[in-house]
Amino acid sequence: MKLLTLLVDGIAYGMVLFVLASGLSVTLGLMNVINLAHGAFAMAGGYAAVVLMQKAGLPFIWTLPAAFVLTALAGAVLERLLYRPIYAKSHLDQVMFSIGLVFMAVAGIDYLMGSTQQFIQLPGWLQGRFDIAGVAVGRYRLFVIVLCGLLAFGLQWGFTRTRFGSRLRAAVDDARVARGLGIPVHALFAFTFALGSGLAGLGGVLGVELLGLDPSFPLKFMIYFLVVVTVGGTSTITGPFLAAMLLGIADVAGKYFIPQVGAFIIYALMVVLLLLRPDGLFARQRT
Amino acid sequence: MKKRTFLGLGGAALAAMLAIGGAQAQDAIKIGLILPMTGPFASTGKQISAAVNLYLQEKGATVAGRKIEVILKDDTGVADVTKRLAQELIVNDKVTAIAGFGLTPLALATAPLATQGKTPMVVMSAATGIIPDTSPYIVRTSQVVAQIVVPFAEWAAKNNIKNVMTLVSNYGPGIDVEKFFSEAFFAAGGKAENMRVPLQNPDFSPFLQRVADAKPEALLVFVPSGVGAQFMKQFVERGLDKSGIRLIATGDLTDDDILNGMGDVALGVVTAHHYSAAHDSPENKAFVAAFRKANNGLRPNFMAVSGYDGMHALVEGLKKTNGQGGEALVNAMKGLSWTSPRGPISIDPETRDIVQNVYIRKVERVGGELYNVEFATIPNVKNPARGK
Amino acid sequence: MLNDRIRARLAASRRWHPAEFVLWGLALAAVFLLPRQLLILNEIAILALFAISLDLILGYAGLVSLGHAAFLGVGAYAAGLLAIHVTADPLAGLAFGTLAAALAGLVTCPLVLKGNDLTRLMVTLGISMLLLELANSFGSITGGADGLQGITMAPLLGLFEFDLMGRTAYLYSLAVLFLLFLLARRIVHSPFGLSLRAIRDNPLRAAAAGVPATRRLTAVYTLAAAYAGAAGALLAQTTQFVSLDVLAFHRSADLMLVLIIGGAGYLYGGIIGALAFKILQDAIATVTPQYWQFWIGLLLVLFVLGGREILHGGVMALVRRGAALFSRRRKAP
Amino acid sequence: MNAVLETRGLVKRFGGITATDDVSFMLQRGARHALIGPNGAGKTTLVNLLTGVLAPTSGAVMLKGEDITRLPRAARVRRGLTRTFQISQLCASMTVLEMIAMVIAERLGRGADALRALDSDSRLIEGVAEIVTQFRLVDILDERIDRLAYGKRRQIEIAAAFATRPEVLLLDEPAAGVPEAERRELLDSIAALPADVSVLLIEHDMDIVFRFATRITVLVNGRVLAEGDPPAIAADSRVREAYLGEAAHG
Repeated sequence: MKLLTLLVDGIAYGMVLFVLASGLSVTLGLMNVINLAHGAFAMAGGYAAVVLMQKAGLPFIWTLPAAFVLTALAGAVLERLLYRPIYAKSHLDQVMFSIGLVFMAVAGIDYLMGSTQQFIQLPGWLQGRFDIAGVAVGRYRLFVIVLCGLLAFGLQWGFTRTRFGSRLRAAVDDARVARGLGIPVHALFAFTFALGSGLAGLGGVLGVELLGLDPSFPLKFMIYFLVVVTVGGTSTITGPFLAAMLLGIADVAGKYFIPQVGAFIIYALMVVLLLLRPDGLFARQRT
Repeated sequence: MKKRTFLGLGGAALAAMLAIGGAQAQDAIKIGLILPMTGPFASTGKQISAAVNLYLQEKGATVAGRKIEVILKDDTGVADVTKRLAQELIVNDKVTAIAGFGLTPLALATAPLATQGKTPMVVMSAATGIIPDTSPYIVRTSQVVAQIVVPFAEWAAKNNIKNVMTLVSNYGPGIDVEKFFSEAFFAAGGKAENMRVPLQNPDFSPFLQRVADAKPEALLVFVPSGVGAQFMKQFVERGLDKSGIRLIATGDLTDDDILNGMGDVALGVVTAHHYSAAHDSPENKAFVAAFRKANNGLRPNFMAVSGYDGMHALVEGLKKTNGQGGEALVNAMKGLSWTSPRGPISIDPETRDIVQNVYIRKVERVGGELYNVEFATIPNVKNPARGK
Repeated sequence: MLNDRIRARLAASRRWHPAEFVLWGLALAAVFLLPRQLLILNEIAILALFAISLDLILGYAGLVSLGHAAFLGVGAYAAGLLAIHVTADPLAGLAFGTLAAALAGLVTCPLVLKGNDLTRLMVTLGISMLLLELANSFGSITGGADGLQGITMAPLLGLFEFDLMGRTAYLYSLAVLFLLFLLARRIVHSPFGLSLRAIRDNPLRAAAAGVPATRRLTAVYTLAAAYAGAAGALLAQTTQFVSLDVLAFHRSADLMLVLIIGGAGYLYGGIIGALAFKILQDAIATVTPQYWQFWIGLLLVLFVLGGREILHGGVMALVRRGAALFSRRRKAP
Repeated sequence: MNAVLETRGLVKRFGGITATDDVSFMLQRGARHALIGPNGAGKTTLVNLLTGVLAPTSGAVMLKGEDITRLPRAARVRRGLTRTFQISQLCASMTVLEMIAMVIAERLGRGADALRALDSDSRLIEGVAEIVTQFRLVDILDERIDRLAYGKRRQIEIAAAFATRPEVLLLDEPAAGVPEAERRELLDSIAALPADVSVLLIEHDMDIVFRFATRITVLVNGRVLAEGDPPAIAADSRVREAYLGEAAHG
């Protein structure tokens, strides 16, 4: 029973990682753009929720769509103004550019909101935990699992079953051919980027309770996003999803059973997985 | 070689020449303040620098007719940068003293410099026991880990806690907490089981599950102040607050800086520390009010009071030496005693470490805000780790 | 005749440009011109050496790394531990740190060579993070989070004390930087260096020309690790302290920035990048210790969005004018 | 028989697809041998198996009687087996001179020499001079390769392959995409290859095949369909059906 509780913990942790990283995975796969500033969108989402709750008195549950929409809009605007010119630049330039954005975001938030930890108050029905057949499950964790699970399912469905998804996949495979087929690749990119940013923002809100929120968030968690994306492979939904689950569960279980090596687990696991599957655990076979 | 090779050889060198260099006013007494102003420990830097400014504003910034000028530097939390900044302050800016030092390695890296440059060094945050021993020029106004946890262990033993599990972040201060608490608790007849968590650790659930398995009478926690909130929420989330396990901690967990944001989960947590913003004294009330006014409502925490007292020690010392630095200033600071916002404190003339009261507090709601309310005092605690 | 032309062409690529003399001349002259800034110059020299190390693998062999601090750290700890336990002689420590890092490079290389760029970034990052945790766990040897204390260095060559002004430190670091730069310059203009560029440009072609890529990449990775180790040893010796952050992620990330700012693949990128990055950071942080990151970030963004072209254009014109002056003067008498 | 390159029962499967199906053929010393087949016949896979880009599922590759099936690519090159690529594989950032020098240095076994300056090696310089003269590259020595016209790049592709002094040269569609005007020069340099070099030409263009080859192997669906001299192949009805027929349509 204890193990099931742990499993729930691990899955919830993994789910948040997935929502945070999924946008990065898609933009990387689709546009071949390395956007290390992805975490800044997550942070923006988190801070948006904090401000909305504290200053505008919005209930927690409404901050989720609000943060999603706000960061998606921010993503769309920034894509148009800043990111589009760098698509054609080298990866190293993209690294430099997006790190620059991270620095600006970190210092900017510090200036506006101060450098202390931020908090949100969960509504009563999300606090504490309840028993399901003898397994103690945190209410908030269950909420996160259900919400993120639905999101993952929806994304997967959208990616594989809709017209938008098939166009997206076509563009991922070969942007030039897709353009030739009359697919509006630019608009597709912009929409995907906004969606990815929105997801990051949503993940940022969900993560405040589990991961904390302060101005160094984008730098602190950049590594985790990259781990999920690399291990999961880019340009699919299921890859990062399973990778995030695996890492979340392994991290929690490892720390529980052998706490002495707690900090090693995630990195050791990543290195081993990448040596076994250099293109990511669930990458589609390339020929 | 290709043409782009030369895109800057001369240019960059020239820029180097121009960019470096500067001038300074002559007569001021300069004090270098080196703090982490960016990065994960930025809030430490903010609290201390704000308190230093407040002190100078309140108590006047002149000694012996000379203005006191504080030069603030961002150490970015990196040891070699800290050391370089200190060295530049000593060699170039000819500062009378250096102060700050947010983290133990930063203080330890700089200590040999203080000796070499005969420059007094006031440690305003780092809390590992050995720091003042590494240079005769170091004076500490923050706290020592053992100073807090040894009396705390004795208090716990006296208050019917017989077995404790410790949960500490796996780095210098955390390991100190584990060691000194366990030893003192054992000496007082208790039994402690130890567990360490990684410093970069967003999710405490597996560790808390182990705590739930072990069912100790109390759980002693030390995590760096920002992370405390996460810990506390997850502690309550798992229902551990209702499981009969008492949560006790050093004051870092319920840091005044963030305590109010934690919400009701923090209520009732018992901690030991040297400062609470709720400390009941006229000095503290004035300090808290002035600090909040100057900093947009921010509540001062134990870092702030260390910075405030650090400045006090320096200014009082300088008054005695008539603005002289060096060994004279260190000697002048030795044995100083005064009533700080945290209560009566003094600088131990022998160890140059702070002697202060340790308070046992409980989180309560006071006037709509959460505070650490002191309910027991262990007076005049020296660093008990000396000579061990 | 054709042979002579080919020889001349091949020689031209490694001929010294006047601007290079100016740069190194100024670096040396700084000891007298900027006596108050020797400490930061020492830090810049060390960072430049570290960046040259990354340039060797990234700029010449096309191997990306987000964990290069691993070797800086190994070099620093090796040099520090040698100073504490065996000998305080700086050169011995430098050699030991360099060798230790080279060994670490050789051992970890097979892990790094597998996979694509993204995998490589993360594997190198993973290795450096594991080393960091290892150093933290073995606190009894490394000093853990408190750092490695008690390093005192004997005078350099038995003659020059490390002084508070940083004069000896800077000259020492500058000398090591210069010598290792000369070696790197020689290596990149050798057949070996050419074969690395072939691997970077086009692995298929390199293989079709008979270049044993794995062996060459292993060699250059080990060499780069050695360079990083030397930088680490210098850092440990000139600051007489080693803390866990020598292995931290931000070192590797900053290093990447430094090299991208200066430009990869011509060795001077690391030096220029280190100068620009450190000086800007120091200058801005003096004005605003809290928010300097914002302005650095803004500069990076503008740099990518077109600032580079403008900057390069201006500097190139300056250098050209300088070179023209120089050669005119040479021809004049 | 004097086979310099030989495959024995070579099979390569990708998942469920068999790209190369039990291919056994021989390349004679000094031969001008063409390998033809329709798109998807498995020509590229076969070249990749011969040169070591891919490892076969089963079967063996023999070079001068030595089993090289498991040797890495570079080792095969050092043993005298070199290829060109269908799409030029050049070192874009190098000058023509640098790229040829790189190949020659490797041939001379100097590739691992990290301390010698390129210009101090007279054997290297002679080697470069020989190649650039033979392939008429003298005028463009200092041009960066990525700035050259397409036809020139094809020529460098062949020059670079030839600079390894191969005993066996695999030319993978050397004339693909080369405009008519530049084709002549390219074909001349192929025709000028020394007689002791054995050449396997993988080609689509029938003109070139019949002008150049003395022996032709036809690959269809991963299997050898027919082998013989050009007239025999031209007359083979199965070949017509499988290959020439298709070529006529497309």
